[in-house]
Amino acid sequence: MKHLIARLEPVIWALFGGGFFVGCLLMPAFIFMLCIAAPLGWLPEGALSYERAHALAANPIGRLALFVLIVLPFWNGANHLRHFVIDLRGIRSDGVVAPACYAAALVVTGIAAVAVGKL
Amino acid sequence: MARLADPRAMSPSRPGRTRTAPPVMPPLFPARGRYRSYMLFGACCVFFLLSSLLFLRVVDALAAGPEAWDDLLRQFRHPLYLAYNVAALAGFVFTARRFFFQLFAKSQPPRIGPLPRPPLAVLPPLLGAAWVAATALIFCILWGAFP
Amino acid sequence: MVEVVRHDIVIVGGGGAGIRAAIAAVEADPKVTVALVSKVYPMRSHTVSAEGGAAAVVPGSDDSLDKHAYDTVKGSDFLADQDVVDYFVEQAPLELTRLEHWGCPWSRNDDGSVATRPFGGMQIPRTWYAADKVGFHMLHTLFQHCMRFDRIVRYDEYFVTKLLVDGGAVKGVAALDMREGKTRVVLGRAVILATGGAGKCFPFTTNGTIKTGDGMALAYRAGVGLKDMEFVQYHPTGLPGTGILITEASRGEGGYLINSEGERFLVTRDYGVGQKAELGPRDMISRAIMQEISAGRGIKGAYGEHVQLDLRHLGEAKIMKRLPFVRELSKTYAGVDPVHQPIPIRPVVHYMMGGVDTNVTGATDLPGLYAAGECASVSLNGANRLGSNSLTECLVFGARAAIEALKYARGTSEGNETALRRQGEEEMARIDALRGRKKGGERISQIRREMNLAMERGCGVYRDQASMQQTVAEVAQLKGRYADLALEDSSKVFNTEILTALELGNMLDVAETIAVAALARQESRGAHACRDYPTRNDQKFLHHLLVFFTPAGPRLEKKAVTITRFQPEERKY
Amino acid sequence: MSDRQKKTFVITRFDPDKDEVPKTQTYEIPVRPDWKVLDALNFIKDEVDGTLSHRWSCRMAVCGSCGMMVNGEPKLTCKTALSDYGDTVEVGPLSNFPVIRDLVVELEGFMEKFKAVKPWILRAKEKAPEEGVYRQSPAELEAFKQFSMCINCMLCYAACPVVGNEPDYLGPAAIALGHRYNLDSRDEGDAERNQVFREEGGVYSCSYANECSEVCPKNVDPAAAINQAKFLAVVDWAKSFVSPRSRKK
Ligand SMILES: Cc1cc2nc3c(=O)[nH]c(=O)nc-3n(C[C@H](O)[C@H](O)[C@H](O)COP(=O)(O)OP(=O)(O)OC[C@H]3O[C@@H](n4cnc5c(N)ncnc54)[C@H](O)[C@@H]3O)c2cc1C
Ligand code: SF4
Ligand code: F3S
Ligand code: FES
Repeated sequence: MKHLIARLEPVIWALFGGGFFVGCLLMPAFIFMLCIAAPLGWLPEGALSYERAHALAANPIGRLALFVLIVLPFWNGANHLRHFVIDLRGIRSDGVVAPACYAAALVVTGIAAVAVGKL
Repeated sequence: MARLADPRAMSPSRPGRTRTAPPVMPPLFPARGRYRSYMLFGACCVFFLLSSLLFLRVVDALAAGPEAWDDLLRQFRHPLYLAYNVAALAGFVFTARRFFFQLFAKSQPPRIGPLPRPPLAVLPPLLGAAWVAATALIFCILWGAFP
Repeated sequence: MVEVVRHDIVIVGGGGAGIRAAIAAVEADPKVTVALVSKVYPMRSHTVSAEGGAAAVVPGSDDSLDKHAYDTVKGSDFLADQDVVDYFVEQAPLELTRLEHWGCPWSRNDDGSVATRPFGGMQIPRTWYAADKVGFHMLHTLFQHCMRFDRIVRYDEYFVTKLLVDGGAVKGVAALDMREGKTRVVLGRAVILATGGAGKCFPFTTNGTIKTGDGMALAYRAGVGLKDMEFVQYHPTGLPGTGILITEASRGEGGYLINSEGERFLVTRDYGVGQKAELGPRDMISRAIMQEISAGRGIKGAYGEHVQLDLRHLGEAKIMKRLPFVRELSKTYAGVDPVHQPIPIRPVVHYMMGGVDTNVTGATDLPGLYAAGECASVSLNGANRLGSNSLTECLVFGARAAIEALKYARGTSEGNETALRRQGEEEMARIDALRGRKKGGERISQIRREMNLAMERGCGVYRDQASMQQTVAEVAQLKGRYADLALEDSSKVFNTEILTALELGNMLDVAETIAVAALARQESRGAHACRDYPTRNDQKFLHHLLVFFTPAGPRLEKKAVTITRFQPEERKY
Repeated sequence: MSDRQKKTFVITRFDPDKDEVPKTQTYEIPVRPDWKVLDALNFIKDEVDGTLSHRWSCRMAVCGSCGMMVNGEPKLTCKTALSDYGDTVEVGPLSNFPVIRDLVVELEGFMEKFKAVKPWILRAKEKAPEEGVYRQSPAELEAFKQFSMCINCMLCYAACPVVGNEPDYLGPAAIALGHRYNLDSRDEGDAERNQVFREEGGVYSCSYANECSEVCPKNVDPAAAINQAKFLAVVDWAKSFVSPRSRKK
């Protein structure tokens, strides 16, 4: 397992880097609009009505954007968590933490693909 | 005394010829000085994980129909959700600052294949501009102004 | 029991000369193993601090080997052996090219060829450089390159204390392993000394603390002559106090020397450097500075009087491109930024022209013993070395010594191991007896300080017979006091006190040879400026002086200079 | 001596033959205003306590021997002015390293990592010296120059949290050096070195703490080197699918 992870390290790192990019560039705006402004009713009437939101999301660009917005930050978080744990506990725990992190990221990737497909 | 590092840190593969005192971690690690901001940066991974899952829920709700969607927005109004999202927003902005303005530019190789790298000094402002543009675009779309 | 290891060639010293020798040996023969023994990790060797550049004719330029040879001979005040000079200038371009192939980041012209800069005493810009960190880049390139050879076996932090001689030939060394505090025997059929200079005999020097003349003392004690020891190069531009070097390249790039009146005295007054002004040779410029100071045109500072090096007119861009290290050093160690302020400088001891007497092959008179680099005197530098010749010298003669040592080693026996081991054991006993020896005697630093002062007084930029005589007597007396030095540290592991004590012993030997030879040379030539005999005297002194060890004190001998093409003439620029 | 001021030095001492663990010893000595930390250590060694052991040589910030922790930060002691500190200065051996004695740390571990990145020019075919130098434009030189400035002082290793937590990690200076050769226009060994970079403890172990670059006294910016190397190792890895064993140029 250790060996496999070591071999995949370049891909993981690429996803991790991509996660930073997407996360930093897009997440703040989405979180603000969708998770703070919308529920508090700061947005104009109908801006995020189900119909409009669905239409936006279901269009191919929307689907792609959502997929990327879910998957890349998760890979980023998974890899970063692994290194954070190494920083706190040393490499001893890595044999468990690394597979767990990346397995979770794989699962999330799968679910996200299905979810985005169902839109 | 600072905490101990891994006992094998910086040791040769065959032990030295005399007994050594074990390596210790840098004294301020992890909680003080510049390490603190590094560790906070590390801890922000939680927001990446959770917010990613949150968006998965958003997609799920959109797929499930209008009731689910309204239900979700109602849940988001819960103080716990709001508190989390405000914290996450702060976390992402903090991460973005470090990533865009400290780390990103200098990690670009002088050339990738035939492509030379733009001057390092222009990258952070460029990233800043991209961030403003992307944020503005998303604001407009979700505000309903566009398309 | 001492532990014994065996290799084909033993190299003492991991600086430019030592590493080059090691690489040359393993490249020349696919089977030999080389022991590279060094008292510090090789990348710490003092070659690392050389700043200005390395000289070699650039193939295809309007320079020529003859011109380089002539400059070197003239710079040496005609005391260089001209067969040596010819070999040197011929090999120099190949050696620097080799280093380029090994990755040395030489500064470049726009067309991708290597750039050169002017240097003192050279007619033509032929000094190759890597900004102003040439020695650093050369040493690291050599060290990194040598890592690819598994047959170069390093013994890092081993302090060589004795040459082991059996049947009239050198067969290895005894070395103190710093880590364990044990003496070990490293055997080889030939030994190459590459231990660098001895600037630390003097109080103000550009040299690092490891430059204590160990190799010279080792050879001297083994009966080999030390040659041209009276010629000690003072570098005109060191920082007062620390002695940290401000490279000659700062003058090569156009810097001015100014006195307290802001006057460029090398231009306005006659110091024999003529048109060359700041690009005159080091001995002349050092004397000019001392004269300015005696004439009351020096500037008073915390560490005595000094003059100034002005780089302001070069502008920040050029300073940052060509002399970034000079700027860093000036800011950190003199508190001035050369972009805006002139740098305080004074002459400081820099380089030993003298050293272990070798011929052009690097061989000494003791079979099996070779020497190269600053610790050797192959007679390239004569009475005054031209800046940027010595880094190249390390390469050229490091490689040559290795090839010759290899040839010699093929035809000689391994020596009697029992006898060599016994010598190693005696050496171990001697060193163990030193450790922590409390005799109520004096501290190391006390004797070192007095030696430093004596050497500065008697063997400075200007010398006179009376003070030289006094220095000879003082050093002899200090050697007596050294015999009951007090040492506090009785531990074994990384006992640096014992190291300093051994180094001091070596320095005292070397200091004595310097003073004795200087006293005997009753003329002024190159770096040796004697007030009582202010002119060169070719009738009586156109020869080298060798100093030999005898239990009764140093013995002097003459050795002829090889003169082929260039007849001695007045040295004027 | 009138321009001298008293300062207290708290110095870590360790003699493996006597001490179970390192302890500290306090010295109060007169210092001059222009002294560096190293000058104070040398004064103690020369005049007060000959048993103190530390490494140094060039005293001009280029040999890399004198790295130590000064008030908890890795510093070149010959470059660190005493005037930057108050009345008490703590000096200890570099963190993240096993300690041999007092202020002297074990370097053999580093030497292994150093060698692992193959820090020499690798080429399919080497040129003879008689054929002259390789051409290299000033821009090509500039591409790697900064990463060739490392003096192996080990401050970056003492500062990096990953070095202390992940013993196999090659570490900042070694990777910067390998990367320096990868960027050199004369070198063709990047595929080989990237292999090493991708192994366990290679470039991907770095979590970009950036401490290495913060403490580096020579502005090598190893953090930049490592993270550039990560990128190029990905590119190289991807290329290896298109054409296995593809070599540069
Ligand atoms: C500040 C400065 C600037 C200079 N600038 C220039 C320049 O621009 N151009 C130029 O051409 N020259 C310059 N020089 C001169 C040149 O750098 C030296 O002459 C040259 O580097 C000497 O190299 P080396 O290999 O002989 O000795 P070093 O590099 O001094 O190496 C000596 C080696 O011997 C080892 N050693 C010593 N004693 C022992 C022992 N007892 N046991 C085991 N090992 C031992 C040491 O560990 C070290 O590895 C400069 C010198 C200085 C000091
Ligand atoms: S990268 Fe900087 S800090 Fe690290 S060893 Fe090199 S010079 Fe020292
Ligand atoms: S401090 Fe360490 S984690 Fe990476 S950026 Fe530097 S090597
Ligand atoms: S003594 Fe050489 S770097 Fe400090």
